Parts: sequence; structure tokens; C-alpha cells
Amino acid sequence: MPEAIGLVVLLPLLGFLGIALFGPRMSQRGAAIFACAMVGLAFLAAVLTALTPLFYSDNWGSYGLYKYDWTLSGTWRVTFGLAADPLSVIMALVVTGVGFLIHVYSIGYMTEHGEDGHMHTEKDYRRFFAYMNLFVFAMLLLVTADNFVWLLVGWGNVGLSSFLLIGFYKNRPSAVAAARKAFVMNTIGDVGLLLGIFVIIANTGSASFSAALTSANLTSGDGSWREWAAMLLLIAAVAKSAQFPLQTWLPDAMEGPTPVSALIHAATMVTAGVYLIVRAHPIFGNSTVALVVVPIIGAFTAFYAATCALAQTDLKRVLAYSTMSQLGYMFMAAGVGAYEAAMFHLVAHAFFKALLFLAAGSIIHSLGGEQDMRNMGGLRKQPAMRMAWIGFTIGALALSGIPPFAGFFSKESILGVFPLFGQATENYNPRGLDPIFLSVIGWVGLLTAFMTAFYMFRAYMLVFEGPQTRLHPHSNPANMSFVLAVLSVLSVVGGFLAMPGLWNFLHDWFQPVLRVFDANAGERGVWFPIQTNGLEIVELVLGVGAGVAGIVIAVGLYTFTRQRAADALQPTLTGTAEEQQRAAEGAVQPRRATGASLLTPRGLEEAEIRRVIAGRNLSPVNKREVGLPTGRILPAAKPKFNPLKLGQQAMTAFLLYGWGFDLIYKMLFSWPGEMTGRLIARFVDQEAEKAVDYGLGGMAWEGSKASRKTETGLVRNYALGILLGTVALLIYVAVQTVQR
Amino acid sequence: MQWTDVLSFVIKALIVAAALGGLGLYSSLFERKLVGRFQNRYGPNRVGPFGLLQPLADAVKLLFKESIKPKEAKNPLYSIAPIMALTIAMTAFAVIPIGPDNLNIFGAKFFIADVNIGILYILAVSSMGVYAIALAGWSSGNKYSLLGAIRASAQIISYELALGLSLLSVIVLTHSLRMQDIVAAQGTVWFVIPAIISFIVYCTAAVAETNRAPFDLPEAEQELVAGYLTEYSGMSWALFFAAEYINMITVSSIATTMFLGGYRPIIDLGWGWDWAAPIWFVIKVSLLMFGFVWLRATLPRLKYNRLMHLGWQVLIPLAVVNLAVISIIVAVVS
Amino acid sequence: MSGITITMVISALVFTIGACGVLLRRNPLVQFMSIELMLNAGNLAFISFGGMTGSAEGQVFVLMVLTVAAAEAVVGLGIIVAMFRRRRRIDVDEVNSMEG
Amino acid sequence: MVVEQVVLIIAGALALVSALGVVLMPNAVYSAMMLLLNLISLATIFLLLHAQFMFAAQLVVYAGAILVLFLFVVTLLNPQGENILRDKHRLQQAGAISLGLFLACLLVGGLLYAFTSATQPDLASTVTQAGSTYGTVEAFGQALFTKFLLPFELTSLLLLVALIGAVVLGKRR
Repeated sequence: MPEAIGLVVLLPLLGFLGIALFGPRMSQRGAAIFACAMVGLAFLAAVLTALTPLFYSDNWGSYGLYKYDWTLSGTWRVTFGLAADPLSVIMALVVTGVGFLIHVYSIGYMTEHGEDGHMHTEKDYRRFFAYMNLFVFAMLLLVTADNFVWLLVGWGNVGLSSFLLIGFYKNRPSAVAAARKAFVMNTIGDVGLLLGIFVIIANTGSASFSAALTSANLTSGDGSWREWAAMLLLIAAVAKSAQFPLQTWLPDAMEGPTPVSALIHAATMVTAGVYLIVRAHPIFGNSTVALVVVPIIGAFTAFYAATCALAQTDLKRVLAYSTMSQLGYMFMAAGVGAYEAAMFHLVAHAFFKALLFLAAGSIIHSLGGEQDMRNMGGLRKQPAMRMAWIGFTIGALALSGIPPFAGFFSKESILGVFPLFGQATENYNPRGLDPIFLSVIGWVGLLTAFMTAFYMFRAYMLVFEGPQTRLHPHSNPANMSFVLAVLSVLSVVGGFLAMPGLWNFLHDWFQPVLRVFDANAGERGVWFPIQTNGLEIVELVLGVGAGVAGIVIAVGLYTFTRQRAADALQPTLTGTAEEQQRAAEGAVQPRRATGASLLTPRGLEEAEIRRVIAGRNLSPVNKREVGLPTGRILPAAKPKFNPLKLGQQAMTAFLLYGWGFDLIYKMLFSWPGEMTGRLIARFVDQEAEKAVDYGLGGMAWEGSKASRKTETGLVRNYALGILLGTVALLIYVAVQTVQR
Repeated sequence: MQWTDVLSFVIKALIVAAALGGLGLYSSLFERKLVGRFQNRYGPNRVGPFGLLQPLADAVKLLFKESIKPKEAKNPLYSIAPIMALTIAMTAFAVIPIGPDNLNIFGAKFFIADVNIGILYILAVSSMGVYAIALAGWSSGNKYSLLGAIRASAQIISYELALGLSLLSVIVLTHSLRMQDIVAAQGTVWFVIPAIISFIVYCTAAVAETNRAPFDLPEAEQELVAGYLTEYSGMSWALFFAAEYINMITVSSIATTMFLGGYRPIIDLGWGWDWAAPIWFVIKVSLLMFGFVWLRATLPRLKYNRLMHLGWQVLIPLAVVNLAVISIIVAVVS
Repeated sequence: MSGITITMVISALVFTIGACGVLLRRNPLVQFMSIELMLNAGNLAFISFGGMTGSAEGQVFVLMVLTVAAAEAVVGLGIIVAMFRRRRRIDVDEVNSMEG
Repeated sequence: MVVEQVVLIIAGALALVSALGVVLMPNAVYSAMMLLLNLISLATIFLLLHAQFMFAAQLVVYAGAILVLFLFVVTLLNPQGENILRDKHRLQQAGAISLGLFLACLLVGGLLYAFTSATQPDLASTVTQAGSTYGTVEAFGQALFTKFLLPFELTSLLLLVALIGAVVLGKRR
């Protein structure tokens, strides 16, 4: 029933309006359940829509249901219409399905306190759900719009609700700054989208997908506008999906509550860029520039984000960079025309990344807002954390591409698009791209896969293995565990949407949409293609091998360093003075540079341990606390010059701060702007002010003195003015008529 | 339209006006007699047999009485107001049929005008009634008159809504605004049965519209002397007096036409009932007039806030709900 | 002269008279009444043209005008009464400054 | 057709005279009465134009409700009589009268020009040609509740707003 798509969009809007208008009348729980119910019902409606092929043999028919005129200008018109086609339906399913689960999860997550121990008031609680529903509505509008104009409306609203949710903790300056940053970056993309739409409308004469994309696909005529359109749309896609060079907002967006990160910054909003490329594939696929630029951006971002994730200490930032990296994969695939593979990975990624985020959220929630992995450890043994452990492990395995988890199938189907050894076949390469180029992209993807597995299991080791944290987790509400369980199951079975050689459900599913592009599109496999040269087996082995290798190295390395850290730090507390001295030099480093140590009895800051060891600035009481004999003074530890260690530290910092892009952007854009502003304020403004004061101001003064006379304040005078105007107008009309 | 039509129109209007004037006079006797009976006395019985000539005597008296015009009174409105009152009271009668279509005398039918917006016409004319009162009150140049007039106007405007709403359900039932159609539609069952709530609302509102007891507080002696009538005397007072009774006759006639089957017989006697139609009509109107008098003799006067409360918070919501229910039923049935 | 010409001329003249009334009278109540005159002239024009073209749309417009007139009268009279309460006189020429 | 013509002329003349009366009467109550007369004569013209529903609506809404409201306010406030000949603002007066005359000439001239240049069929015959249903409540309701349903509903919003505005204004602070 394609008509149900209307409900899909309307219900979350209803939820938002309901809470916004009648929120104060609802109880806290009532508002939450209302919001969940709306998204849940929207999901059911989406399922109903997805059953369309069962009811109609010609399945999807055409783009656009519920066509209402919105803007009419001569023959040109924009209608408001919703598209029920395979692409929008699968996006709607993901948005409402994952969205519903995350809403349910949020009921438990948002009740007690948020991160930083920030207390939620009831108002905040309702506000959260109102925003979440607004976001779901906007996202659904984005994916179900049947023309570019409404796509833009959804696009902008998604940015708005993302802004609201990132800055949800409005009393926290960092959250507000992150929200602003995300909004600015997204606005760059919005401008790109707007300009792109202008180009499309100017060249195709229509904003509707069916008309615009069909004429974009015509080979006749001048097609150069498609390059422009593709590049402009790409700006939008890049901004929304946090791809290079507009990627810096995504890690900062983790300032929002974790369910927000899971919903918006992992499963749905950031995939809008991929959706846009797939939706507008007649434009992207026919643009020679885009065919090169998009995969390069994707591959670079995938690699870049994976390296950054290696050094992160904040659990959520690891996942944020990982999201960015996986989106890079999708861009790679979508860029070279493997739309089915991109969508496959999008869906699978939505499952396991949401799972990872929610598991991380339940850890953070249990630890009272602690996000730093260095303060975690040994959580596997905590019974309260059992579900989070299972979920995180499944998610990490899926993300690492280990069979039979969902990520294996989807990631391999992307990697399978790129011939690693430069072999060129028609199946691989319907666009006729350079095989060498594809192979380079493929190798980058493979390397990224290795790093992905490594950083995921680094995070796993830091969080779940090793010595136990001093923080005592409390158990999570049942609904949170339930959601984790559901998403775990989805992350396991999600990959079976497309099986090599057995069935290819996704391929059949996307046929009606991708057929628009060209009749042979169907021949492109969603899974890595079954070929005859035997190389694909090698590639498969390489792909899985990269994941396994990453896992093994991470586990090995971190088991070892943990042990060493524990051993090294032990004597500082109990050993002799000499041992303490030695420990002061060498210990602790494997853990981190600053922050709380989990091995000390009261969790003193590490810098303080150094001082303890040095015996400086320490009262006898504190010394007793850490078990030092009072009154003894130890010499301070002198750091030795160690180029290797220095390099390592520099590298870590480089990666930790995302290659310093924030700094670069600050120097390139923010700083010059500010300086210009200051200069203008200092020199130009003063002079201009004088000029304005004595010139314009004087003119305004004299002018207003003169014109004040007309302002008699008498209503009747003004009415006379109106009559005068009417008569003048009538005379004009009369003269015109008589002349004609 | 031809000039002959206009002529017949004028003649009929004159006849009806004369008849209404006479009936108005005699309904005052009717009331006085009845109230007398209600109060265990005879009522007027000195002039003529059973006091039947009493109204004529009253008329003669009022005609010769000096018509006092206060110094503060504002002519010509002071003089026009009573005439307006009488005219408007009579005008509504123009569309009320007192005989079926096939009944005529020398080709003249038993109604003045046959318009297809009969009910709207009645509403339009009855909404004019306020002016007479408001102008009378204002032009008297007396604050009691003014206050009484404003009270009366507010009361009439308030109850006009309920009145109109109750008549709407009859329109819904007949699908026509024409009075003849409405009477014809009551062949099987009078609308008082399906629209009983409308009938009750109409009767209540009608009593208030005519400023009759127990809603006669515009003329409350204790508070306002005699309201807008305070300064009137002699003939002008008589006109107001007649207007009140003619108004009663008019609203009763409307109720008869709308709810009680109009000129249709109460009991079908089976022979030539066509000619008896006006008689049945008069009988029904008399019954309603009896109700008016009965109310006056029985009920005490309401307080003003109670009156407004009844109008706005009871009758109007009731009429709206009733209209909705009837509309739904009609829509479902048809 | 056909009927429509007569009605349209009446409409035009009533409109003009109303407009002059607004300009000449100092009593806001009478100004209001003059505005009603203008609205009524408009109504007459609508109905005349509606009758000429035989469509009901002119009448629909008149209904809208009636509604607007009612709304305007309610609010306008409310303002005049408020003005009267404050100043004890009603003369538009005295209401010539923004301060209360 | 003669009767209608005569009635039309009488009603039109009455409308003009009463409109002048509204403007010229020194006392607002008389202005209101003149406006009532004007409304009734215009309603009569509506009836002649076969707009029966509008005839009733004009009387019920305008005369029965709006003008009564005016009369209320006028009688309550009881403003002093006003001599329009003694206007402080001479320029305003002169401008109003001259512009008014000019506007009248312009409008009437334009109308006559328009109606004489194009051959207009007789009013009554156009109405009969358009069908006898024109102007009936049924035809009007059909138009109002199908094609103009949304505007119709929106007017209810307008009335609501006016209602709230009146309540706010009427509240004694």
C-alpha cells in the first residue's frame, strides 16, 4: 500500500506537535510513550508501504503520491508529493525502525541523568522527545520527498533538529559550540544543495525527481550542467555525511546525548548524503568528474577517519570517527556506481553502529556519564554490563567485517566492487573507470578495514578487559537492554539481505529505482560479483584477513600493555623507594598523558601521583592515603629525551585532533574573518561612523524634520492620502484604457 | 411581476394588517380574562357582554388621551419608534400561510407572499425588532428608558441566536426554506415530534423575544419603572401595546407553521378540510397564546444574569447539539 | 440604461459618499458607518456582476465581506469604547499621538 | 418588467439619499438610522437582482447585528452633535470634497464608458439566462461549501480572532 507513506511522514510530525503543544499537560512518561508510539506506528506504516509489491504486480508504479500544488508560476510548478519507491521505502524503514528502537532506549536513558551528571528536568525530557520526533519527521520528509524542493526542506529541517539535539545540554558551552559548528557546516551543504537544485531546475525545467532525473539521463544535448549539478550536490552530501573536507563537525557532535548520536550521527542523518547520491544517480553517474571525485573523497575520508579513531580516548569519538570512515566506504561505492552496495552497507551500518552507540551509551549511563575509555576497564566481568558487553562485541565484530555478521556482507560487497589487482571486467566497472584507479581505492579500503578492526578492538580491550574500573556501574533499565538485544539480532542477520550466489534480495528490491538510470544497471552485483578469474576469492580472503589481523593485533597489544601498565604502576604504591622512583619514570605512560588512574585507590589524578611520588605539595594526610611513608621527600622524576616516544606522542596528538583540521580551518576561515572584522572595527568603522554621523545622519535629520510635517497624526489626513492614491491609480487605469 | 400582482399584494397586506390589529386588541382581552381566571376573579366584564367590548373602549380611551412628549425627547425618532414596532411586528406575517396552495378567494391565496426564503425572511424581519425598542429608549431622553432599551436589545439579540438555530433544524428536516413546503412536509408527522427540543428552545426564545413574562425584565417596574415604555402615553403607548400582542401572535403563528403542522387539521374530519384550514390555524395559534398567558400568570420574573445565562449557556448549546444530532440523523437516513 | 448600469452607478456613488464621509466626519462612529457604506457599495457591485455572469461567486464574496465587516465592527467599536473610557470624548482629531 | 424598474429606481434613490444622510446627519444616531435605511434599500436591490439569500443575510447580519452594535455604542456614548461645516482642517475638507467629486465622476464616467462601449444585455434577461437557480440558497450553498470551503472556514478563524480582540478590549484594566 504505497498510500501509507503519508502516515509515515505525518505521525512523527504529530508526535512533535503533540508534545510541543500539549507537552505541559502530559506526564514525563506519557510524553515519552507518545513519542515512541508515533515513531513505532510510523514504522508499521513504513512496513505496510514496503509490502506494496505484494499488492501490485507492477509494483512501484511511479514517483510521487499525494500530489498537491505548492508553488505555481506559469507552467512551472512545485508540488508537494511523497515518493513511495524502493529507495525511499528502505530509507523510511531504517529511519523509523532504528528510530523507534532508539526512542524506546531513550525512555530509560534520559530518565535519570545525562552525561556529565547533568540533571534532566521534566521539561528537558519532553523537549528531548519533541526534538527527536521533529528529527524523525524531517528525515522522513527528506527521504520520501518526490522532488528536490521538498528534499531541501527535509534537508534543512534535519540540520535544524540536529542542531537542536547536539546542543541539547544547552548549559554546556562545549555542546552549544558543537551544535553551532555542525549547523554552520551543514549550512554550507544546504547552500550547495540549493545551488545544485537551481542548476537542475534551470536545465531540466522541473524539480520533480521523475522529470528532472529522466532528463538528466538523456544522453542527447549538452550534458555539462550535470557536472556542475553533481559537484554542487556533492557539497551538500559531503557536509551532511561528514566527509572530507567538511568532516570536522561530526566528532564534536558527540556532545549530544548518546541516543542522539546513535540516531542522527550514525544511523540516519549522516546517511542522507549517500541517499542523495543514490537518489540523484542519473546526475552523479553521468558526470565524469563526480565519478572520480566521489570515490576519492570517500576513500580519503575512510582512511583519514580510521587513523583518527586509532588515537581517540573518548569512547563516543571513536565511534564517531568510525561512522565517518564507514560513510567513506559508502561514498566509495556510490561514487563508482555501485549503488546497491552502498545502500546495503548503509542499512547494515545503521544496525550495528546504532548498536555500538547504544551499547556505549548504556556503559556511559551506567558509569554516571564517564566517556573516557581510560577510566574504564574490566566491564566484561560486571554482571550489570552483560548486555552492553554482548552488544558491543557483536557490533565490533560486525564493524570489523567478520563473518557471518552483517558488516561482513555489506563491507565485502563494497570492497568487491574494487578490483584489487587491476583486473577490468564489465561487471566490475560499468562506468569504464580506470582499473588502476579502482584498485588504489580498493587497497585504501582494505587498509581501512584493517584499521577499523584494530581500533574497535582497542576500544573493546580498554573498556571490557583489563583491570576493573573503580567506577561501579549500575544496571540499565530493561527497555535499554531490550533494544540492545533487538539490534544485536539485526546486526547478526542483517547481512542476509543479500547472499552471494543464493539470493540477492536487495538487487531485486532496487531494480525499479536503478532501472531509471539504465537498463543494464541490474547486471551490477550488489555482492562482490561472482567471476571466473578466481581472484575474488583472494580478495575475499584479504578482506576478512584484514579484519582478523586487526583484531588479533589489537587484542595482543592491549593485553600486553595493560599488563605492563599494571605491573609498572604496582610498585609505586607498595614498593620500596627505589622501585617507586623507577616506576615514576616508566610507568603510567602506556595508559595516557593525563587523567585519572584506575589503579590508585581513590582515583587520584595521575599528575598527582607523580607529585605523590615526588613528595611535593602533599599533605601528610594525602601521603597516608596513598600509602607513602610520611615525611619522605623523593626527587622529582626527570623526563628523558626520547625521540621515539616524542614522535609517538606527536603522532598521537596529531591523530587525536583529527589531523589538525580544526586548527587549519580556524586559521583559514575563522581567524582571517575575525581579524578582518577587528581591523574593520578598529579603522574603518570609526571613520565610517564619522561619515555616517555627519553625512547620512544629518541628511536623515533634515529629511525627517521635513517629512515630519506630513505626519499630522490625524487619521483623516491619512485616509485622504489613501483616497488620493486610489484616484491616481484609477486615472492611470482610465488613461491606459482610453489609449487602448 | 405585474401591476395587478402589486394591487392584490397591497389589498391582502391591508386585510392582514387590519385583522392583526383587531386580533391584537382582542388578545389583550383574552389575556386579561384568562389571567383573571388564573387569579380566581372574573376579569373585565363590564363593557358589553362578558366584557367583549372592553378592547374597543380601551382603544377609544387611548385615542383621546393626551400624548405627552417629554422635553428631552428627540423627535422624530420618538414618534417613529412605536410605528416601527407595530410595522415590524406585522411584516413578519407576510410569508405565513394560513391556507393550502389550492385554496383561494377570487384567485387570491391565503398568504401575502410566497417566497422561497420564507424562514430567512422571518429571521431578517424579526431581527429588525430591536430598532424600535432601542430607538424608543434612546429618544425618550430618560435614563430608565435607555437602560431598559439596552436591556431589551441585549436580550433580543441573545435569544435571536437560539431562535434561529432552532428553526434551522426544521430546514434540515424539510430541505426547503419555503413555508408552504414546510407545512406540506408535515403531512405525516408534525415536526414537534422529531424536533421536540427545537420546539422547546423556540418557545423559550420566543417568549424572551417578545419580552413577555417571565422574561419581561426590560419593563421591570421596580428597577426601570417601565423600561423603554416609561415616557410613552396615549396613542404611541397603544401602538407599542398592540405591537407586543401582535408579536405574540406572529411568533405563535411561526411556531404553528414550523412545528405544529400549520393549517393542517388536528383531527382529520374527512370532509372538505381545505376550507377549515384557516380555522385550524387559528385554533393552534390560540393554544399557543394560551400558553403565553399561562406562563405569565404562573412564573415569577427572572434575574437578568439568569436570563443571559439561560440564553447563552443553555439554549444556544442545546440548540447547536440538537441541530447537529438532527443533521446527522437526516444525513444517515437519506 | 440597463439594470446593471443603474446598480453599478448606485454602487459607485454610494462608495464615493462613504469615502467622503470617512474624510469629513470627526466622529469615529460615523466614520465607521461610512466605511460600512463603502463595503456595502462593494457588495452591491459584487452582486451585480455576479448576476451578470450568472455565477454564485459574487455572492460568496459578499458573504466574506459581511464577515469582515462584522469582525471589523466588533474590534473597531471596542477600540472606540476604550477610547471613550480614557478620554470621555470621541473625536478622531484628538487621537493624534501614540502615547496613551 | 416595469414594476422591477420602478422599484429599482426608488430603492436606488433611497440608497443615495440615505447614504448622504449618513454623512451629513449631525447626530450619530440619525446617521445610524440612515445607514439602516441604506442597508434596507440595498437589500431590496439585492432582491431585485435575484440574490435572495444575500437579501436575508444583509438584513440579518448587517442590519440585525452589526448596526445594532453601532446603535448600542452610539446611544451609550451619546456623542455630541457635530457640525461638519465647521472643520478646523480646511484643507482636509476641501481635499475630501474635491477628491470625492472627482472620484465620483471618474467612477461613473468609467462605468458608463464601459457599459456603453460593450453591449450589455439587459440585467433581468441575463439572470434568467443564467438559470433560475441563480441566487437561491441552494446554488449559493453549493458554491460556498464546495469551491469556497476553505475561505469559508477561514472566515470563522477571523471571527474568532475578532471575538478575542473584543474581549481583550472590553476587559477593564
